[in-house]
Amino acid sequence: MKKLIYLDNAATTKTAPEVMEAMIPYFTEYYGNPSSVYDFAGISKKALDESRETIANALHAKENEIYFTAGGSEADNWALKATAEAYAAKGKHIITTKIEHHAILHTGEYLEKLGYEVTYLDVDEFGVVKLDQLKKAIRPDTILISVMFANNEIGTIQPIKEIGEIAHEQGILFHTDAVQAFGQVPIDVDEYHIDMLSASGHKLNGPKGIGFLYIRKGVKIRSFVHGGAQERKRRAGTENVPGIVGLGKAVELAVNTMEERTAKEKELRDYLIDRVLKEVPYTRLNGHRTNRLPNNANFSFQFVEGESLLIMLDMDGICGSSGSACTSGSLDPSHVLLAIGLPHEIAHGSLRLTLSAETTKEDIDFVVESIKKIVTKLRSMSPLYED
Amino acid sequence: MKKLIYLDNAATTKTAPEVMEAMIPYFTEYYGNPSSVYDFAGISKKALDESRETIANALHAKENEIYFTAGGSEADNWALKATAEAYAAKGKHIITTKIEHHAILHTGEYLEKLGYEVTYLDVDEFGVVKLDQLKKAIRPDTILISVMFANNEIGTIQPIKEIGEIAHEQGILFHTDAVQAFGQVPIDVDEYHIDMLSASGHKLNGPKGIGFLYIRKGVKIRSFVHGGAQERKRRAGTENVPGIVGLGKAVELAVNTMEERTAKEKELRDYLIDRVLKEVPYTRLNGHRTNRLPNNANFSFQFVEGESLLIMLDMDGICGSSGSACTSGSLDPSHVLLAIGLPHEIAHGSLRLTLSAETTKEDIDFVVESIKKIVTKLRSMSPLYED
Amino acid sequence: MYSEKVMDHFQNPRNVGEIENASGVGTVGNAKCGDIMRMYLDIDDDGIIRDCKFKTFGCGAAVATSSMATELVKGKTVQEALEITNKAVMEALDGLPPVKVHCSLLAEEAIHAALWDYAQKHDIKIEGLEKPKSDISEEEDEEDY
Amino acid sequence: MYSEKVMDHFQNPRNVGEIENASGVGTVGNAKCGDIMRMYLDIDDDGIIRDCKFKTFGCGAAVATSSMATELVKGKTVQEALEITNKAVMEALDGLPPVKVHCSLLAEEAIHAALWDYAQKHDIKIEGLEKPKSDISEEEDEEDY
Ligand SMILES: Cc1ncc(COP(=O)(O)O)c(C=O)c1O
Ligand SMILES: Cc1ncc(COP(=O)(O)O)c(C=O)c1O
Ligand code: FES
Ligand code: FES
Repeated sequence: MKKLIYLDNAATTKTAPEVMEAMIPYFTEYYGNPSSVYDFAGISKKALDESRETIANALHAKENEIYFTAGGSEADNWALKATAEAYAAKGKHIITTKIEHHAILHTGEYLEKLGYEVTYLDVDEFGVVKLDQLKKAIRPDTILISVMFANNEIGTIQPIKEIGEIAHEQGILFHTDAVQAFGQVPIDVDEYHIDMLSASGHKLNGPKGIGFLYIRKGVKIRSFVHGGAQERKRRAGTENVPGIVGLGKAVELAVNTMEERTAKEKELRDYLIDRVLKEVPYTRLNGHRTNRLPNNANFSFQFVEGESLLIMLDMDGICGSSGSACTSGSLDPSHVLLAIGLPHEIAHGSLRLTLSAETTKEDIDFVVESIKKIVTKLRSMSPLYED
Repeated sequence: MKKLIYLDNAATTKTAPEVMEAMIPYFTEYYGNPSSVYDFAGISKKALDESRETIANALHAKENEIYFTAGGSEADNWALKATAEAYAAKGKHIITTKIEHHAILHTGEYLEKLGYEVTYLDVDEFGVVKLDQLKKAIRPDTILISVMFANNEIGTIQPIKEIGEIAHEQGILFHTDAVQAFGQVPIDVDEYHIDMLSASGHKLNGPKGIGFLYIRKGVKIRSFVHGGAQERKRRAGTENVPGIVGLGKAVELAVNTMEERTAKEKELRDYLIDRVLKEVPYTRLNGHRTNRLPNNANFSFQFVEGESLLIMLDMDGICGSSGSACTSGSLDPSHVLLAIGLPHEIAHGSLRLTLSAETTKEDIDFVVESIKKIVTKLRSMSPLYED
Repeated sequence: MYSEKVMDHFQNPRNVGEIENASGVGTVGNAKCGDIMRMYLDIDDDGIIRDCKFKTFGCGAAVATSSMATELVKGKTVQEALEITNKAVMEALDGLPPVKVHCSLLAEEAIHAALWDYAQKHDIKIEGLEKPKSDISEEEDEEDY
Repeated sequence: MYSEKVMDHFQNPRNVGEIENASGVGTVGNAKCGDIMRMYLDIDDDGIIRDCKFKTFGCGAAVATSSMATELVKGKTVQEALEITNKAVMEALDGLPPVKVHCSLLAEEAIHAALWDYAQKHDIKIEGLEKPKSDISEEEDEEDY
C-alpha cells in the first residue's frame, strides 16, 4: 500500500499500541463479568474502577460521576432525553446551538416531536456562540443548556466557562458535548460549571464503541438503557471491560502528553493554514483563528466541490474530510458552514484536515502541494470558475 | 493462580483467540471511520458488510435487517421502546413474560410509566410460557409480543415457533430476546415468525460491548440513538468496527461448531445433572429437563443460601452463579425461580452452572465433589436444616 | 468484595452450632433478602455470657457477622452485649460493602432477640432492650432511575 | 464506493472544457446537493453531434457521469442523444451507489438542456423534448426514523 497521510483524526483515530496492550488481557484472560461474585470477576471490577478513576481525575470529577456508554452519540442522547424526562415538571425548554453534532441536533428534533421546545442559538462568523443571545433565550421553563465544547468541523472552542456561569446563575443544567475537546484541551467540570459532559473513546486514540457521560452528583437524570444494575443502576448492559480499560489508558496518555503533543500539533496546523491561505487563491479558513482545536484546519476553496477534492486527495494517499464523516451519507451542505454564514456553493468546497501526534512537516508539505494541484484541476473543470 | 473452572458462560464468555485475531487489525491498522470517503475507510466499511452478512446468514435473514448495537440490553430497550413509540397509534398494549431478563422487564416498567399496558405472562413449573394464556392475553390494542428465546437462569427454551405463529396470525409484532440462545440453538427468523431479535457478542465468545437487533424489513421501529446516518440511519454512533468484526467471527465459529460443541456440552451437562441429583439430597433441577440450553444446569439446594455457596465454590476455583449476574447487586431472590413456583428460601439456594466447549469431564467430577462438601457444610450451619 | 477478616470468619466461622437448654435463643430474619440467623446464649447467674453459638442461613456477610458477633458477645455482661451495635461488628470485620450493611443488622438484632428471650424466660427487665422485630428489613434508600 | 469505470472517468474525464459558439449549451443544477453541470454541443447541419464538452461543479459521480455522457452523445443524432437516459449512463459506468443516482440524472438533464438551447436557437422542434427544469432535485424517498 502506498504511504498514507491520515489527516482525519476528528473522524476517528488509530488505537494506540499502549491502549491495545492494556486491553488485550481483558478479552482472553480476565474476561469475567464484573457483576459476578467470584474473585476472578473481581479483576474485571477492579479494572473498571481504575479506568473510572483515571477519567474522573482528568476532569476533576469524582469517580461515581462517570458513567460508561457505547460512545459519544449514546452519551448525547442520554444527556438530553433523560434530563428532559426528569425535569419535565419544571419546564420543557432546552437551549442548544445550530452547530452541534447531529447526535444533539437530531435528539433535539426528536424532543420537539415529544412536545419540548428547543432553541437553536446562532453563532458568529467564527462559529462562536453569542452570549447575549444565550442570555435572552433563557426562560423560566428552561431546563437544560447544551453547548458543545469544541466543534467537530471547524474546531472552534466555545466560551464554556462563561456559558456554564450563565447556566448556573439561572439554576439551569449545563451539558457539553466534549467529544472533540476531551483529551485536546484541559477541562475542569467545577471551574467550567459543567453538569454533564459527553466523550467518546475513539476520538482520542482509544477504542471505538466506548464513551462516557459525566453526570454531576445531584443531577436527576433518568436511565436511558434499562435493565441490569450496572453503572450504579443508571446504564444497563454487561460492561465492555476491555473497551473501558482501553478508554482509561487512552485518557491517561492523552492527559500526560497533552501539553507537548498539542503544542506540536498547533505549530504544524498553523504552518498548514499559513501555506494554504498564501498559496491557494480564493481560499478561506473556517472557524476561529486561535480559539480552535490544536489539530484542526478547515478550508473552503471557492468553485471546488468537496467530494471531488477528497477523492483526488485520496488518490495521493491523503485522508481528509468534507464536513462531518458521520453525515457523508447526506448530500446537504454542512449545517455548521451554513451557520457561520457561508453561501451554499462555498460551504460545498470545504476540506477538514485534522492532525495527529504522528503528523510531520513533510506530510504537511506534501499535502499542500497536492491541494494546490487538485484545486487547480477541479477549478479548470468548474462551470463556476472563470480565469 | 490456582486452576480455574469457569462455569459461568451464561454471564459472559472468554473471547475466542480466532476472534481476537480477526479484530486486532481493525484497532491499529484499518482504523478508518466506515463513513469516510477515502479508500482506507472502505476497508472498515467492507468489514462491517461482511460481518453483517455472516450474522444475517446465521439467522436466515437479509443483511439489511441486521443493526448493530452496544449489546443485548440496548437491543432489548430499542426493540420495546421504539416499537411502542412507532405503533402507539395502533395500541398501547404489550405482552411479555415474568421470566424475561431485566433489560426487558425494567423497560416494560418504564413503558408502563409512559402509559403503556404490559401483560407479564406466567410460566409453568419448567419455565415454559403457557400458549393458551398468551392467546387470551391478546387484545385489539396489542402491538408487540416479546418472549425470550431461552432463559438466562434456568435455560428453558420457549416454543418460539408457536408463539411466532400466534403473533402473526393476529398481525402482532413478535420480538425475542435471543441473547442466550443465539449461537447455541439454530434460529430461522422466517420459520419462527420472528420480527425482531436481540443478541449480544460476549455470550458467544465474542467481545463485550457489541450486539445487534434483527429488524424484519417493514417493521416501523423508530431510532433509539439519534444522530449520524450510521446503520441505515437507524442507530447513530461511529461503528465499533473491531467489535463488529469480532462479533461476526464469533458467530461464524458458533454456527460452524454448533452441532458438535452442543452435543458434547449436553452430554457433560446431563452427567453433571445426574450426579448432583443423585448424590446431593434435597436437591432439585430448575428448568426443563430436555428443552433447555445445551450448556445450562440450574439446581436448588434446600437449606442453603446461594451467595455462601458461590463463595465457597470460588475458594475451590469454581466460577458459578446464583440467579443472574446482572442482578447480583440486588438482594431479591431470582424473579425467574419465583415464577416457576419455588418458595423464597429455596429460590435462594440456587446454583447456575453454564458450561463451555472447554469444560471437561474431570472438571465436572471435581465440581460435583466440591458441591457435595460445601452443601454439607452450609447445611450444618443452617437454622433451617435438621438432620 | 469482602475484606480478609470477613473471608476468614466466613471460611472458619467461630461458634457454629446450637446450645442445648440455652438461657436465651433469638431468631431473626430479613424478608427482603430471605436470610435467617439464630443465636444461642448461655448466661450464668451473674449475667455473664459464658457461651454463644449461632446458625445462619444467609450470605457470606451474614455468616461472618454471626461469627464475629458471637466472639464479641462471649464473656460480656448482658448490659455490655446489649451495646454491641452492628457498626461495632462491621468494624471488627474491617468493614462490609454498602449493600451488605443490613446483614450486620441481622447480627445485632439476633443478639437482642436472644437477650429478650433470656429476659422473658427469667422474668428480668433489661434496661434499654426493646421487643425485637422478627423482620429487620428496612426501606432501601437507593434512588430509582 | 465507486466502480473502476467511475473512478477512471473521474480521474481522466473526457471532453472537459467549453466549445466556443456552440450549437447548444445547457446548464442544470441540483438545489439539494448544490451541484452544477454545463454541457456544450456542436451539432452539424445533418443534426449529428460532432463534439460535446462539459464543465461540472460536483461530486465524483457528477464528474464521471458528465464525462461518460459526452462520450455517449458524440457522433449521435439529436434524436438518438435525446434517448440517452441516466440509466444508460449509469450502466456504461458499471453502476453508481444508490445515494448517487441523482447525479446521473444531472447528466441526462444537461443533455436535454443543451438540446433545448439548440432547438430554440435554430427554431427547430425536437420530437419528445420538453423544456428542461433548471433544478432536477426530487424528493428523497428515504424513510425518517
Ligand atoms: C437473556 C438476556 N437478555 C439480555 C441480556 C443483556 O445483555 P448485555 O449484558 O450484553 O447487554 C442478557 C445478559 O446479560 C441476557 O442473558
Ligand atoms: C462533537 C461530536 N459529538 C458526538 C459525536 C458522536 O460520537 P460517536 O460517533 O462516538 O458516537 C462525534 C463524532 O462522531 C462528534 O464529533
Ligand atoms: S444478603 Fe441477606 S444477610 Fe446478607
Ligand atoms: S452529489 Fe450532487 S451531483 Fe453527485
